[in-house]
Amino acid sequence: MGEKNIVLCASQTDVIMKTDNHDWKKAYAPAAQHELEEHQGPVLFYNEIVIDHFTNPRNVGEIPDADGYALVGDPSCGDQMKLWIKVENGIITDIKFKSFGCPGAIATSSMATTLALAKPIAAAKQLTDDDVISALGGIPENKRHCSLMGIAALHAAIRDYETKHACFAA
Amino acid sequence: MGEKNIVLCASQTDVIMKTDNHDWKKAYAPAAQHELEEHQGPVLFYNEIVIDHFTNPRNVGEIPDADGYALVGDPSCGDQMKLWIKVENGIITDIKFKSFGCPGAIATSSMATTLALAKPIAAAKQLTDDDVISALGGIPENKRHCSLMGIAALHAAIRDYETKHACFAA
Amino acid sequence: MPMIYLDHNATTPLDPRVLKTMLPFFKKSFGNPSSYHRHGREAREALEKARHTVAHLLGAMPREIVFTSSATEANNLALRGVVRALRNKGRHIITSSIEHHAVLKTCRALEQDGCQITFLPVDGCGRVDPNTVSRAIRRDTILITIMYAHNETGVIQPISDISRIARSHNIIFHTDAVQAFGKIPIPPARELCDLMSLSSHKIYGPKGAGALYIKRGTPISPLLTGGHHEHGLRAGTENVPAIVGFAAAAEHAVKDCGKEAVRLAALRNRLEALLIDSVPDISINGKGVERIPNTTNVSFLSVESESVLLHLDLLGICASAGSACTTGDPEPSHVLLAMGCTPQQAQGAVRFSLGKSTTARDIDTVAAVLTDIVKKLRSISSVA
Amino acid sequence: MPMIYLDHNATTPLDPRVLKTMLPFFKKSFGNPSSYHRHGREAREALEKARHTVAHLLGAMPREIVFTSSATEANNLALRGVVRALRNKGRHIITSSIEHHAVLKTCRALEQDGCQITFLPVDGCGRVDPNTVSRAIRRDTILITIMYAHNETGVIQPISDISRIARSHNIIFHTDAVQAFGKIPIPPARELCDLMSLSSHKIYGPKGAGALYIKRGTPISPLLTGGHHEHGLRAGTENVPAIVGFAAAAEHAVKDCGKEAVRLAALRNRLEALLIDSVPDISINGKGVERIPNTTNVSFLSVESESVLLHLDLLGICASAGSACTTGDPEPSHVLLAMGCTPQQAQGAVRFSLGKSTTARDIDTVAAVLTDIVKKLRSISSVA
Ligand SMILES: Cc1ncc(COP(=O)(O)O)c(C=O)c1O
Ligand SMILES: Cc1ncc(COP(=O)(O)O)c(C=O)c1O
Ligand code: FES
Ligand code: FES
Repeated sequence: MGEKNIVLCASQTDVIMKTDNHDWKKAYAPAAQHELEEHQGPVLFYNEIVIDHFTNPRNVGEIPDADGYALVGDPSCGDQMKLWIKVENGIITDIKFKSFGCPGAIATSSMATTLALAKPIAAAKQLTDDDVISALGGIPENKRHCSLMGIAALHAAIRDYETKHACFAA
Repeated sequence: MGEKNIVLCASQTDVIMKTDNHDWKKAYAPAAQHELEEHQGPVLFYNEIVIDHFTNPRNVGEIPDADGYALVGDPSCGDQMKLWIKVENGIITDIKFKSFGCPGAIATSSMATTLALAKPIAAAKQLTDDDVISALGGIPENKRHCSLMGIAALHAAIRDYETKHACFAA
Repeated sequence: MPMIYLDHNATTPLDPRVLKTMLPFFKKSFGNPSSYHRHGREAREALEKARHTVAHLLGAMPREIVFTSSATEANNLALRGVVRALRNKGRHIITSSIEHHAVLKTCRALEQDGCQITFLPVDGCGRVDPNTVSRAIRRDTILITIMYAHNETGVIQPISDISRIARSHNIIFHTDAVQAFGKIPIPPARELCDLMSLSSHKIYGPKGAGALYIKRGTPISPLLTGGHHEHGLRAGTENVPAIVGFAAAAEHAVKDCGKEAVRLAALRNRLEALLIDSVPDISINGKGVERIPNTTNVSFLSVESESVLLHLDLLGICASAGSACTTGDPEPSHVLLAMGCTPQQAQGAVRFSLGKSTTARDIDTVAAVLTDIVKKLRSISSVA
Repeated sequence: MPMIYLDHNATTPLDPRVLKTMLPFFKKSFGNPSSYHRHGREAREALEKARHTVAHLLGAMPREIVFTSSATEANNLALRGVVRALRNKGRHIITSSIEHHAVLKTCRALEQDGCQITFLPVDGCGRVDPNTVSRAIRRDTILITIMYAHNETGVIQPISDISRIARSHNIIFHTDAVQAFGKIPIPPARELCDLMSLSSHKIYGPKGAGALYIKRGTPISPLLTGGHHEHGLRAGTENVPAIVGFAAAAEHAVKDCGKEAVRLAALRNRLEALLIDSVPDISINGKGVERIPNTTNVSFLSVESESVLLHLDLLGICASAGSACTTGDPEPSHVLLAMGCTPQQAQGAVRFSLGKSTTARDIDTVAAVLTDIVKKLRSISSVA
């Protein structure tokens, strides 16, 4: 009757172990880990680097005579940030931001500005939110969207700089 | 705005007491008691008299030369009982029963036979299941139907006796 | 680090006295209330005693109390149960736009199943105007469901007026009284409504228990079918320890309610006064009207609530933004938006819900700390 | 009076080790898993750890586990959830005539809502013939639900065969594994089925927790709507202590399962042998086929089970007739009737379900006592 899987009175451990050895570990363990993280749910487990950048955000402020400026908002949450850059010889010599946003937004913006500072424009343009997140040592899954804001602002400020620069050149 | 009932920061006890004094006790307490009994649910709270009649049922047995006999069953549960009576000078001088039934059925049958024994036929015919239940000091609500069996058997046995008796007289 | 817990509307610590009443039902009296033996009887007796207690406190009959696993389940049973029982009578439901998600999302689901729902607006203080209820009533209205007191703002609805309107139209009236019961005096259930939801873990009882009051005769179908538990209205082996604990917690809550309400209202008002004093540009949502005494909802302009909360959390202070079960939603509270807050005001809203453990000192600490946090966040805010 | 508890299929005593794992979540870590602060995080961490544990034991991914308040709720979620999700695909369900009421009554309710249900018969041992499953499949069959092991008889269904049939037709397969999990080894969930129901209080865990395994990708709608709990499939503040206890109990059950199964099977067999020896005219329902090791269902001819139970109870012995949730039903067990028992045989059926506390001495006592009880009841029986 095909009941081979169900061995009455056999040790459960056998089955579980078999499971472990064969498919479970291979097929499920990595996924499971990922799933766990994804499903830590709405309560956020920020790591220490993130907390540090949130409580002591770097490069906060404004640059009155900035070379590039951007205001970006996240339509999903209504949060927004402003970012200013100063560029000398193609290098970002100063960068400042202000943020009306969640801890994820503040920390990622802080890290984004840190990464961009002293970088050539070309290099700064290559920065992605993944760079920011990995520099922070990770961020909760449902806060990934926040990290986009800092990067988007950086890129927008660079575009702003380039547009103005292009104008001057023209 | 008709919020008189909701007095912020007033004592809850007031409201509860008001409830007690006014309608609650009058309107609800007796019903509530009844409801509680009814809703002790499937688990049965038999009293000591019932337990006694269940563990030591009176008048168990058969009467081979009975004057009246009946076999009745409860269609809802499939339980059944048999009852025999011996009648002398219009008086039930002996009564015996056998029961394939639940504790309620056994105890009520035992009590029914106890009540009928030594009674004139006329008086025995007046016995009701309420008499049986009150003699037992009550029975769980969902066991009331069981008490019908003993009484039904008694009445049927009397009818049986009367039919035979009528035949003889004819 | 000292802990200050100001999130009692999300959940409360279990009263140690309540835990004590529960323990025997984990240990010696572990029986299934439906079992035919002494262990069953013990459990059954405890269950029915708990039902009696809750019924008495509500001004109801024991038979009118159905225990559920949570208020969410009670709300679902109320709404889905009435809709199913009356499906041949009508499909229109009236509710408000600020209900708890357990009602709101259930209404949305019922909409997909063919019901029509009127979501009533609220005024700037978060109250439903009873006249809008009257006007929304149709011939096929089968149910009005309006919460008693709001979990986010604490605002109390004109529930007696709405009740009267429902009754005069012979329409079933349900109220989610989770945040009202045990915090303020409430009229006897049978005078107020046909259905009322309660939750245990909001009143220092255990998680895993809730109740629905169902007035005798109210047409309702079960949500969970199976054994004959709970008068056939809620199948599943009863969670006896939790139900026993719920009843004990309810008794304590009602008994302590008067004194505690006065005490908490004073502390809450103190918190509000301190914040108004020391933090510029705040608004207190729902302040104009009657609220449950333990709750305040404060919008700090130009800052984002999650950032406030994380700063508080790092200092050992627990508060929340909106209801716990929308934590992680990036959108601002549907409740504050419905009250006419700007998205920015809504984004900066923090709920402080006080409770038994709250002291005046806690309040002073929190006010002081908040002053600094908000100053700091505003200094980096792009909209300040 | 010494107590002998042989009603473990109704509910089990809570393992003291399990209670210990629960207590912190009543006390210090009382938070709402959705709250944005340390208390919330603690609770959330415990919840997800419990999910991980249960998933691992089942051979599933954490995301595939939804915690419910009971197996009844899990069964309802499985059946009603699939029906709702697939309502545009079909309305035919295949089940057996011997399912637990949580499935059977839910099927009846769904029938009223327009579903068509095939209730498969069973053989004299209480097993579904897989061929009847094949034959019952229609183009609009959306779900097959067959329980794993029976609560009344202990009989194990040819579940792998049925699973294979369901899979080969691409039909969702649910199994109520309440009485199998932790008692016998079961194949990894993902290899066996799409949906599987579990209950905590049957494996020495607390009441108030159950689980539904939902294979990734299975179409299903929630039963309880509200907050975003349990991946949106089951709203309501999670009963953290109960869920933590459930996971701990599941771990113990699986770990001890091998040894305990051997021990209980020996005791159960001893009870049966003793009864066969000393009590004439009995039959053991389902004896011919594989059963879970702790359960025996004995029909004592010519006596009524409730009378046997009360005698046992008066002597401190706890057993049951059929499942706990049909206690009080006057009708004989639908399960035994479906197996071809006469009504009289069914009326005389008593279930003994053994467990951790059961000793050989208990078994000897019960057998001896039963011999007397049955003799006594037969002496007054009208059908003996
Ligand atoms: C007003 C209101 N209704 C319903 C609920 C849901 O209660 P429970 O967590 O018992 O499902 C809550 C709390 O979350 C609430 O505040
Ligand atoms: C096979 C089976 N399914 C479902 C249930 C219901 O379990 P719960 O009591 O957790 O609702 C039980 C126990 O009563 C059972 O034995
Ligand atoms: S939630 Fe808006 S940026 Fe993080
Ligand atoms: S249940 Fe049949 S007579 Fe009592």
